Order: sequence, then structure tokens, then C-alpha cells
Amino acid sequence: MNVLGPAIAVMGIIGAIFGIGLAFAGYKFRVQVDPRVTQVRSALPGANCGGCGFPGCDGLADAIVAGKASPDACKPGGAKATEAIASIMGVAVDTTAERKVAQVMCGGGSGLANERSTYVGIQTCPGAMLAGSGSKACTFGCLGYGTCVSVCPFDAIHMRPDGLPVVDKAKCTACGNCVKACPRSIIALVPVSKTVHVRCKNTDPGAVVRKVCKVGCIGCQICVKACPTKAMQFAKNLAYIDYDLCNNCGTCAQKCPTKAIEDYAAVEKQAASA
Amino acid sequence: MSGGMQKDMVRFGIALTVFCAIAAGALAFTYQATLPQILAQAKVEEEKASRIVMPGAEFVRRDDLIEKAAAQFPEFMGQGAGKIFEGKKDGKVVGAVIQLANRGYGGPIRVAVAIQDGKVTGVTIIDHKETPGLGSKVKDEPTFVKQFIGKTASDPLEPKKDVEAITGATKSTRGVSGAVKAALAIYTSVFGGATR
Amino acid sequence: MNGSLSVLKNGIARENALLRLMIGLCSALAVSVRVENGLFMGVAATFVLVMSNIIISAIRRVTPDNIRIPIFLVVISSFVTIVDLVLKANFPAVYERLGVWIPLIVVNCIILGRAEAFAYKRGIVASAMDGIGMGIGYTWVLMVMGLVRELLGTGKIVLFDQVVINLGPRFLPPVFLVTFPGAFLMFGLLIMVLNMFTNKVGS
Amino acid sequence: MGEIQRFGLIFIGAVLVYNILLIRFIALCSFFGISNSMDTSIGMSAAVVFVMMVSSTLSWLLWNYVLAPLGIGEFLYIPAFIFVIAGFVQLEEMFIRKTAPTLYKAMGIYLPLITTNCAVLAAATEIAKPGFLKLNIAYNYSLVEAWVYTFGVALGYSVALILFAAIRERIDIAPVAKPLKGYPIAFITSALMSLAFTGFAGLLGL
Repeated sequence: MNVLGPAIAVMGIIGAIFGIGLAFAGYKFRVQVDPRVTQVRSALPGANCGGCGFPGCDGLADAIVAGKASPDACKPGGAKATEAIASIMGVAVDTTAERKVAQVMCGGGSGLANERSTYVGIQTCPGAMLAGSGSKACTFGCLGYGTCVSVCPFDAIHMRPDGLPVVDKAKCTACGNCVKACPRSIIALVPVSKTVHVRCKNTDPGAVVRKVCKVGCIGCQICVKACPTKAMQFAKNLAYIDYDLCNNCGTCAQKCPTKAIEDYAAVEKQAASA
Repeated sequence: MSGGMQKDMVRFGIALTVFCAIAAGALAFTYQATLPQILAQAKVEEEKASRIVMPGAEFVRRDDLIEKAAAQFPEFMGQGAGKIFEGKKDGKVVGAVIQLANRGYGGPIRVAVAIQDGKVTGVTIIDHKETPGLGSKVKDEPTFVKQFIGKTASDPLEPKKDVEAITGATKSTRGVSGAVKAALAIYTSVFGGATR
Repeated sequence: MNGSLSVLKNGIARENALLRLMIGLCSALAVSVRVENGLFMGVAATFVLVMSNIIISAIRRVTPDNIRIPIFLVVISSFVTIVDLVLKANFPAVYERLGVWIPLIVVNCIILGRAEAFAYKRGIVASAMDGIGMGIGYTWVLMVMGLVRELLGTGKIVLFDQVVINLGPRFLPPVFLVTFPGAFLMFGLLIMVLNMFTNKVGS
Repeated sequence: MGEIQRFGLIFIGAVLVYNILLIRFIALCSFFGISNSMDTSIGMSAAVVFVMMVSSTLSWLLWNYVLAPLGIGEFLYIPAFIFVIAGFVQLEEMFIRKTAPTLYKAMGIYLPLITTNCAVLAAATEIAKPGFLKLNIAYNYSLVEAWVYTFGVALGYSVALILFAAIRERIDIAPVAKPLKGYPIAFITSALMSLAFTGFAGLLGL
């Protein structure tokens, strides 16, 4: 029985139906896709890190074109992406803001911060926060279970042997994932040139801090008086630096009785000379 | 807008139609080229089981008998599972082979039973879904099917009576012995007891 | 010419369809019960992959963009049906075992994936080489899995109806490897070994 | 057997006994890709159930009223079915993107994935050529039985996918050995799930 005829006829008809149908649908259901969205999308790095708060780069591209997000919302993209998007959108953006990196604001590693208990629950910071907030006596310090490490899409943060995370300034693109992930918000985005940081977040009075951690800020305010450029601010028993005024002189780090303030530049000079 | 649409509709319509037509033509051509071989293979495949239980015979599929048997034994012969062949040796009908399916443990077990002069002369398992290592022994152990040789419709064909069950696989054993018993029953009803 | 040679190499190892890109798993796990299955499936998939890559890249300039998927599918399904018919006619035993997986090559993620990602953008020769590379990459993984699963699962390797290796009656084969869950486990362990190897090499 | 009992048999067979993902190994590409987050799994499951029901109906009609009577089904069923499925999915994606953007946000992005989803084609072919997936549920499917079967397969797919997504979320926070991280542990978990589903093998004598 000859199958050639009916086969060609049937498949031809099916092909025709869908050919015309798709063309018709292509026009009838045409959605106004703004051409700029695809241009902006190609200017973004495409790491879908979610640092800008939108679901991936597609989400951000739609938001930028719709005006809901600023062209420099994508920090990992850096100045290059911001300029490209600004030119696409025809908007002037000052790209003078200095590149930022993440910085861990806690110095209470193992041996310095006292341990209150041993924690054997789920090995993540949010998990530890739920079950009696971890093993350290200090309730403001770093829990040390590495959630910031697991959320970092650029592998820029790693756990040190003493249980504190350290940021690799070269790889860090300030996408902010770790800042959001840390349940005690210990990590902050600081300008990359600044090397002096107050590595403590404890706002308890000095006497309480002294009991829980050897390198905690006890609120003695010596640094505030000593700071030549008045960069050192003080509130709720805790000293913190106003990075616009700070010139990395490091006098506060020398004066601090509990070494809560760390001057990385000095530490590197020492390591280099030793 | 509608002008663009018309142009696209025509362009896509033609492109897809031509494409599908060419593909269909090529496939139809290959199908016809391979058809005779496929049919031959199918016939060989169908009679493979019969040839095992009744070696050296020519087989004629009796569709009329299949319908008759399916009416009487729907659960064994129903829905295309059952087939009846008449075995001929140099022109003379010597017996019949009945392929049927009976429920085992893991699913249906398909069995081929050769019957000559009312006596079982050969049984083989076509396929089964029994648990590997346990129920699958109905097919893997050659001695199991041999015990059915010589049985007639009058035998009880019950495990522990005249059928030696496989340890730990009574449901599988019952599946096969039930199938042989049904084959004998179909044989007597369809062929009227004695082969003509 | 060496451009396409590197394309060929990366299909086999660096961008191996099964181990690296994690596509085309459906058939790989189900069919790799025997080495012979793996071989036939690999060859069939490679044939379809190479032929469809060539055709797709040949007509890529003329295919309108928004109906490219149906056109790819027509091309791929035609080659799959040809393979299906040829196998059914000439190798009925193998066809019986591979039965459901030959038609499913059409929706095998490797072929449509490569067609969309590679063939639709590159020249005919490069696409053909990519097809061969990916095909070989797919086949050797399939055969390695088939080898291990058949040898350990049933104690012997049967190739074209001859017993090639037989571990003898004393060897009590762990039937688990030949069953469905065994396929998952085997594939998982294969990737683990690969991870251990590449991590040492990688880091 | 009563009509209702037959539906029950087909349905249980499709969801549990011959689960498309864990027993029949079909559509694994999406199984491992999608299941690393719960809401993508739910979105995908909804899309799969919807697409499968429609494409199986189309395939059933195409087979019984066009392909089989003309005798060209034997070699045309692959191109015809996959063409219809792909065409329908593309049309439907455009339709939803235009008329229901919010629904498109939740479910739309999975639609192109479904064209390459093996389960849809497998179910459509099983309905046209019973025994294609080597199930012993039924030897021919009326339209209603086809619906019951497809819904069963789609539900089986969703059950397996969502269960697996839930388990994988727990695995992410469990301490897993370094080389096992990622796909290896996922495969081993699916091996255990598949083992559990083989427990349904003898159910209802299917």
C-alpha cells in the first residue's frame, strides 16, 4: 500500500498549520520588548549573583530600563558596566565613587573570644542563630559557620583556621551577598583604600565586653580623643570610623588598649620587615 | 503590521510545509524499503517461543481460534496477550502451541505451551517481571518448566500436589502452573480434545 | 582545521555531555545495562547528532529565527526515525532492548542543546566535528558504565551473543547494579571519582 | 473490570508503579537541573501537568483519527508528535506572555524546557502505541483513559521532583564529604528514592 502520498500530505498539512499559526501568533501576541533591555543585559557581567536585589541579570536589566534601578546597581559589573548602561540609557552617572570591598568587623577568633558552649547543630550561621546563637560568649561576634563563604558567588571569602572569615580584596566585587547573609551583619562594604578598621560590633558596656572577649571594644574612647582627623565616632559603647575623614594614619590602632582596632597596613609592614 | 504578518505567515507556512513534506517523503521511502524485513523479523519473533517448545514445526496462526479462546478465557488470552498456532510437520498437523499470559508476582508472566494429542510436550517462559533472583528462577532454572511435560487436562497442576514449587516464589510458580492449566483447558475447548 | 580538532577534543573530555554538562542522562542510565547496548546507543546517537548538526548548520542562514525549534525537531526526528527503522530491520535483538530509547533520542537534551548552542551559529565542518566529539564523549561514558554494570552486575560480558569475559560461577553478582537504582548509584560514584581526580588536578 | 477500577489501575500504575522519573528513567535532564530549588520545582511541575494534558490529547486525536487510519503511523509518529508538542508549547508561551504576564513570570520560563522534556513525548507515544514504555497497564487507551494516564504520569513526575527538591534542600545544609558535594550526592539520593519506588512493583499486580 502506498504510504508515500498520505505521509507527505499529512506532514505537509501539520507543517502548514503550525507555520501559519506561529506567524499569526508572532504578530497577534507580540509583546513590546524594549530593545534596550537586551543591550543592558549584554552589558551586565551575567553572574546572576543577585547582589543588586533583582532576580539575576535579566531581572536587573528589566528594572534598569523600567527606571526602577540605577545604572550602577550592579557592583560586580564595576565602572565598566555602569558606564555602558549609562550610555545606553542616556543618563549621566558619576563614576568617581571608589571601588568597595567587604570587610569583616569582628576580631574574636578562637582563643580570643571565650567559648560558652560547644555547638553541634546544623553547620550554618542562620542555623546556629536559631539554636541558642552559637558557641561564643559574645552575642554580637562572628559565629564562624561560614554561611558568608557559601553565598559568595566569586569565591572571595574564606574561613581562617581561627574561625573568622577573611576577604580576598582582589576577587571581592562588593556584590553584598555576604553582607546580607550574615545573621549578625558583621560584614560591611568599605572603600578598598581604607586599611584601618574597628573589628568589633559589641554595644554592651565595657565591663561585660571584657568578660566575653579579649579584643572587644570596651568603650574607653581613647581612640576618639587620639584621632587627628576626628574620623573616630562613638555611639552606644562602640567606636566606629567615618571612612570619608579617615586617612589611615593608624594612631587609634596603636592607642587602643584591647587592640580592637586593627591597622592592616602596619601589620603587613611588620610581616614584610620581620 | 498586517502586511508584515501576511508576509511572515506565507514565509513560515511555506518553509515548514516544505520541510515537513521532505522529511515525510524521506521517511516514507525508508519505511517502504525496510518494511519487508521488519515484517519478516516480526514473524520470526512471534514464532520464536513456539519454535522452542515445538522444534522443527511449521506454524500457522489460527486467528479464528484466538477469538474463540479469548471469549472463553479473557484473563489469559485477552487484549492481544494470547496467540494460538497450529504446528505442522511436513504438511500434517501434529499439535498446537498456545501463548498466553497469567498474573505472577511482579506482573504478568507470558508462557508458551506446546500440546500434542492432549499432552503437554513443551513449556517456555516468554517474558516475566518477577523479582530477579527469586521469581525469575521460573525462567532461569531449566528444570522448572520440564516438570510440566506429559501433563494432561485431568492433572490438578497445583503446587505441592503435582508441581514442585520454587522456594520463596509460590506466586510465580502458581502463575506458570495456572498458565499451563489454562492452556490445556483452551486446547480441549478449542480443538475439541483430539487434534484432527 | 585545528580549530575544529579542538572542538572535537572538548566534546570528548572537557565538555563531556554526560559528565560535565549533565545532559542526555535519561538514555545513559537506562541503557547502560550492557556494553553492547551502550555501543549501539552511542553509535545511533552519534549518527543522529552529526547528521542533524550538519543539516542545521547548512540551512542556518535560511531558517527564520522564531520557528527554528520546530525546524530543528523535524530534522532530528527524521534521522531518529531512520535509525529506528534500520535498527528494527537489521538488529531486532538489540532493537528489542533499546526499544523505547531510540525514539527518545529526539528529545535527548544533547542533540537539541548542541543544535541550538553550536550548529545554529557555526560552520558545517565545525558542527560536524562537534557532533562527532560529543557523540564519542557520550559513547565512551556509556560503554564504561555498561562495562562496569554488566561485569559486576551479571558476572559476565556478552558481546554480539558471545560471552567475552566470564567471572565464573563462584562470583555471586550483586544484582543491584543491573537494576534501576543501581544506575543512579553507579553514575553518582563515577562523577565522584571524576571530581576527586579533577579537583586534585584542578586546584 | 469496572470502568472506574480500570481508571484507578491506570492512574496508580502511572503515578507509583511505573513512575516516569524514578522507575522509567525518563526526563532526568530536568530532574537534576530543576530540583535544586523548591519554587522552581513547583513551577515546573505545574507547567508539565498543563502541557502534558494538552499534548497528550492532541497526540491521541492525531493518532486515532489521522495517523492510524492512513496506516502511516508506524514511521511518522516521532516527527508528528514532537512537532505538535513543540508547536503547541511555542504558541502557548506567546499566548501566556501576552495575556497573563504574572503567570508567565511564575511558570512561563519553564515552557521552552518542556519541549525537550522526554516525559511529554513518552506519554504521548505510550497513548498512541500501548506497550511503548513496556507497562502492562492497558493495551489500548480511550480518550478518557489517555487523560487519566497522562495526569498520572504528570503527577508522578511532580511528586518525584518536589520530593527530590525537598530532600536536596536538606542536603545543602548537611555536612557532605568534599568530592561528594553537588551531583554525586544528588545521584545517590535519587538511587535511594528509586529503590523506595521499586517497592510499589507488585502493587495491584501491575
